Amino acid sequence: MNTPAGTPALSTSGLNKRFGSLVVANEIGIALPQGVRYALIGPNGAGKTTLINLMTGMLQPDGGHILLGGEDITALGPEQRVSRGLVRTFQINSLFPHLNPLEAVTLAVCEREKISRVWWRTTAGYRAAVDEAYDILKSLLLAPVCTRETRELAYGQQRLLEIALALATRPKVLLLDEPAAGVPRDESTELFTAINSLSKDITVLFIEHDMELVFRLASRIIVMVSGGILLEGTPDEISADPRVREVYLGGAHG
Amino acid sequence: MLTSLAGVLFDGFAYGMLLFLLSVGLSVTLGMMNFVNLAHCTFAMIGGYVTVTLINQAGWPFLATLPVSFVAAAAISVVFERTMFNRLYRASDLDQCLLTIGLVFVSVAVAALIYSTVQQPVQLPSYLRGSFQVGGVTLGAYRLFLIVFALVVTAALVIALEYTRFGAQVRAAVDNQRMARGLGINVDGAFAITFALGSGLAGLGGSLAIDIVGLDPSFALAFLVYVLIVVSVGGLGSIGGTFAAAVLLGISDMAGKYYFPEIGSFMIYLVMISLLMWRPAGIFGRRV
Amino acid sequence: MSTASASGFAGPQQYLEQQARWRTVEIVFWLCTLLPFVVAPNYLQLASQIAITALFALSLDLILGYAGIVSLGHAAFFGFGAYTAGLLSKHGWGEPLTGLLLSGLAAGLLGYAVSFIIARFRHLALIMITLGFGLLLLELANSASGLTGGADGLQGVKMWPLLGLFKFDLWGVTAYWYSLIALFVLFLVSRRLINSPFGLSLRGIRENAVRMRAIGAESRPHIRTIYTISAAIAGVAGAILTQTTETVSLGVLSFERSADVLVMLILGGAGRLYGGLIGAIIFMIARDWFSGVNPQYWYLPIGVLLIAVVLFLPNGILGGVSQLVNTERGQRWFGWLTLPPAWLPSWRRGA
Amino acid sequence: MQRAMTGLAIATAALLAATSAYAQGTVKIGVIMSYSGQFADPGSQIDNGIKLYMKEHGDTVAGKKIELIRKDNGGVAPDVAKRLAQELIVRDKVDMIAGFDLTPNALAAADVSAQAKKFMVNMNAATSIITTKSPYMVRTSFTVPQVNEALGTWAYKSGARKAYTLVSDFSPGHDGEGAFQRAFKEAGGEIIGSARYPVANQDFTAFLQRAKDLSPDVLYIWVPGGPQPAAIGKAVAERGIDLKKTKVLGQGELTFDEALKGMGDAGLGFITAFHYDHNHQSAKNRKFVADYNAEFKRNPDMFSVGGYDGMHAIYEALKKTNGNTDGDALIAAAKGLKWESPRGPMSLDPETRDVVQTVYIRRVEKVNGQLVNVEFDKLENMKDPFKARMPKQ
Repeated sequence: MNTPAGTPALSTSGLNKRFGSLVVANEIGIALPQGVRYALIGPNGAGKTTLINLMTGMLQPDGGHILLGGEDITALGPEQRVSRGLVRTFQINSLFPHLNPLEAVTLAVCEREKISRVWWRTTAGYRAAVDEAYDILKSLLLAPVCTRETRELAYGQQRLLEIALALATRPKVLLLDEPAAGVPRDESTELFTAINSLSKDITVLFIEHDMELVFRLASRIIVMVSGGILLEGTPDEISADPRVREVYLGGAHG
Repeated sequence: MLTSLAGVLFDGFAYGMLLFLLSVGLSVTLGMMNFVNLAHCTFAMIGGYVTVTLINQAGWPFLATLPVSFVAAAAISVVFERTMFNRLYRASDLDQCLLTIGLVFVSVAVAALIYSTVQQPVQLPSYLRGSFQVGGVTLGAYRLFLIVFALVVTAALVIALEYTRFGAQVRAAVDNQRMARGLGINVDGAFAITFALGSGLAGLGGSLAIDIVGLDPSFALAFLVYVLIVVSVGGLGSIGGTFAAAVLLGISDMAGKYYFPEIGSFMIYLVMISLLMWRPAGIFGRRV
Repeated sequence: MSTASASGFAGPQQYLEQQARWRTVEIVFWLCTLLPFVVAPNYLQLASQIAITALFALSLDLILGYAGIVSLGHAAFFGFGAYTAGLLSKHGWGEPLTGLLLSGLAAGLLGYAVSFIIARFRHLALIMITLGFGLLLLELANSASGLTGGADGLQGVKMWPLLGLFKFDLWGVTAYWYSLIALFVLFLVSRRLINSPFGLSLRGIRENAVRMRAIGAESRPHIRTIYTISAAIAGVAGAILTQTTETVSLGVLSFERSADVLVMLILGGAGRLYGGLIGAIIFMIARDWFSGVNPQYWYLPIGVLLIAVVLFLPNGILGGVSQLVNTERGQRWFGWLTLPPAWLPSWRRGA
Repeated sequence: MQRAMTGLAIATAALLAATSAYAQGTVKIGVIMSYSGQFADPGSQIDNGIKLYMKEHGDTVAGKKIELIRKDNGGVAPDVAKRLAQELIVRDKVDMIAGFDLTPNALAAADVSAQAKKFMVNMNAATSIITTKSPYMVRTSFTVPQVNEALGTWAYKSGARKAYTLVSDFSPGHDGEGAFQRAFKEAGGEIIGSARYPVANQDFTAFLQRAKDLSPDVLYIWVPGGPQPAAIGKAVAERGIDLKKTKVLGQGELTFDEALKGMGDAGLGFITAFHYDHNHQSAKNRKFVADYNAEFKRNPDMFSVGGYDGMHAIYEALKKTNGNTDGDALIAAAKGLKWESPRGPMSLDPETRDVVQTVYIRRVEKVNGQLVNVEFDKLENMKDPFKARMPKQ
């Protein structure tokens, strides 16, 4: 679908979620324009992952709305949101241990193409789907290992596979939950170049603690503190802002 | 009418108590280590044969044999646990099924070798036989004994698990094994003891069951289904749940046979299926 | 498998095709299924019942090995097919092939109905619900003795000759051909199924149901489909048993039958397509042999066999074997078995 | 096509007859029973009966050596029974098949016997119709109607008017129920209630309470051997059913030895109809019981005597044909055989090939400290009434 110009790719309004007395999402309203690279930062427990869970439907909000390309998706289930183009990756690898990357990504493509109910033709018969899967793997430098069982892959490669699976669903908006979590520095740069080279009509929101990476990649940054949005702006504005310094940059994650 | 209802409730409760003794051990060990022990009823059978042997060969009184059958079942079970089962805690549950079923087959054959395939009779002391009237309700003496006995055991069990250090460790291990290990609890040790305890109780159940359902080598298989039903309905690792489930199934089974004999045989399965569809994790189950 | 990339990666297409290609060992296996005609013409009855059980195990493998649905009540569909075939013949329609199709269809419909419940559950609840369902059906069949003949079994099952030519004879020649061909055909179907996008999704569900949702996949429709297919195949197996033995009794619905086939599948190795077949062959031959040696205590050696397999060959016989083959030495000795034979005409390799 | 099929059957049969003729010097008997599983005990008892007979009468008849090939049927599995019968005949070239603890298995094997024209001895399975399935079959056990119609008639004669029936909910139980009710009603009695309990039922109090509430003159119970009889006996006592007001009647299984051991004095006064009990008073039987105990350390029961007399029928038939094992010859020889069995006089009906024998009415009493079935009435030369009613073709 082509959304009217100006309509944000993804936006939330008055999003609330509380576990008992603990407020994990407090009146969150954000709007992500088409194709922008957003970083979502904030100290641990600020509610970053919760926000992603709310937006992708893994959690139901107590109040508020989520709009994807102008359409209200608050009531939809996760898989429906995915098929509409709102896709996420997981902070902790959630993959298919005994499938190899080629199979896994092909699976995702087939599900997207609604051919996953076909049981009378071989997968290999769907040239387009397989090629697309392979191209995605190539773009993420996974081609060489695409026939290894996932559980045998290096950790960094598994993180890349997380993204590959997400890409296979043709996302409009991609939410990356600490894509580099636990990845050694040298591998993580490689990982972020991959993210950076993603097609420009995909809107990306990623959670990341490594400030260097954040400032290099993000065109805009959202700062969360204790379940609420502290502020939102360009990297320069953020780094200039004293409040951020105090609550965050000065804090644990220098 | 009311008296008959009371009678049905009483008998059903007694039957439930039997199911409880047979099942509770499996429920706890399943909840604790996720170990699928289909050989649980083998330990019940061992208990049964111990009792029969002591009574008919050595001429012991019935009651005196109970502790022995408990200890025997517990001891034998822990041998298996240490030598075989503990190698499979991290294996797939399918492998666990296969191993324990294999064990059942072996035990059935061994029982047939030693005791032949004949039904083992057990002659109860006179004070446990017959029945007496209470307000028009006929109460079987043995059933009354069964109920009291089982209630005492349950109470002891609950106290042991709620108020002792060991019990705390077990509960921790059932709730969250990884965290328990993290807290430095010797989960495997605790499990071994729990396992022995559970099997011992099954052994007791086996001894007590003879008078009501008889005993022959096919016992280890015949009762497996009922035990599984109770465990699943009760919810893994929940003693209260197992208790409730056993009572519920015992009574509904009995009531079904009394009030609708034509569907008496379906009752227990219908109850199980509807309960599980209502609460897939069991009545008091934690995890879904 | 890592070996594939090692042995030159020709491209994703080619790789997936190669995965789906016939291995030498498979062809050897199927050729061996013809041996009984030559080397053991007196064992064809047994061979035929092994083939039937293998088919039953295959149907269970489709849901257990590929979609991760453990069922302790699969005999329900086996038995439903068996009784359908029996009743058809009893009421005047003894034609085997159409009877087979109708029975498979009937079991499939039952499976489809049940699948709506099944798809909602997992773990122990799922196992117990399948078990309860199976036992319910058994009790129903027993109490509906007017229809099923109850514990005496269904009387008056008489099959017409196969294709009007081959009578089901005492030696079981027809019986074995019949069961074997049915097994092979349905095996081809299953083999194609697991190499299809659908099969891929099933494995995805088995591996990580949560992740499936995150890539926009709904599991339940898939589960319903495979459960229906599996039920239909089980029904066909049951029907063949009825037709080749011209008897049906409550035994076909019993818990033991459900348990046995599960044991055989695990023994052979679930999720391997050949697991059920190997398991059925080994288990039933062992049982026939042991019980021939000693009709009373054969449970003992069988039990020992199961225990030994678990302790020494994790994930079933095929699981253990494939681990052996994947070692250095294993590759040197058996590697050729796991590669497609060169002499297969290229057009066939696509399969 | 039907004709074509029968033609083929005859051809195969002829061929088989030829092959078996080669087995000179020995007579091979295929024995098919449940040696394992839930029905293992009846199987082993029948087997003991067979063993004892062969021990007493040697293993050669009419100059031929008797060789047994035992196969495990493993419970209710007609498909297996049929396969085993076929394999025994085709592969092991047996001359006849015997055993058969369970009706479905016997019925399945009967087809094979008919098709291959092989002599078949049904040593236990008790449903009436079985013997009609193969013209080469004889039965040496009993039939359910035979025993239970006798009981029904006797019950009315003994003064009972209102009866309640409780039977196991599977075909033999239904047959027993039908037979007893039929005879009892024909005599003039009334059935005031009936229930069928689940086959795998373990606890009977509920059912008995139900029966007790209606206070009938007789409570008829049909229960298969196994754990249930003892359970019922105990439940009767627990429910406080007064045997003076309500007679408890049943087929012999209700008061089997192990059942009596299990229920103890609760069983005192139970009345059962049956064709055999180890307490049957006759010289022949006393010897039989003594030898049996010497051999197997336990009392014989109806299964044992079924196997024992089954072997007798085989031996006698072989003597008459002096070793010819052809199906037609053997069945011809077997028809009308008469002999004195441990159970008393018995014979094989020349028309139906079914067992004709005395049915005893017994009461459980304490004889020097032992609970035993004491015979106090009997109905002689009972044929299977079911077949008597069947239209003769």
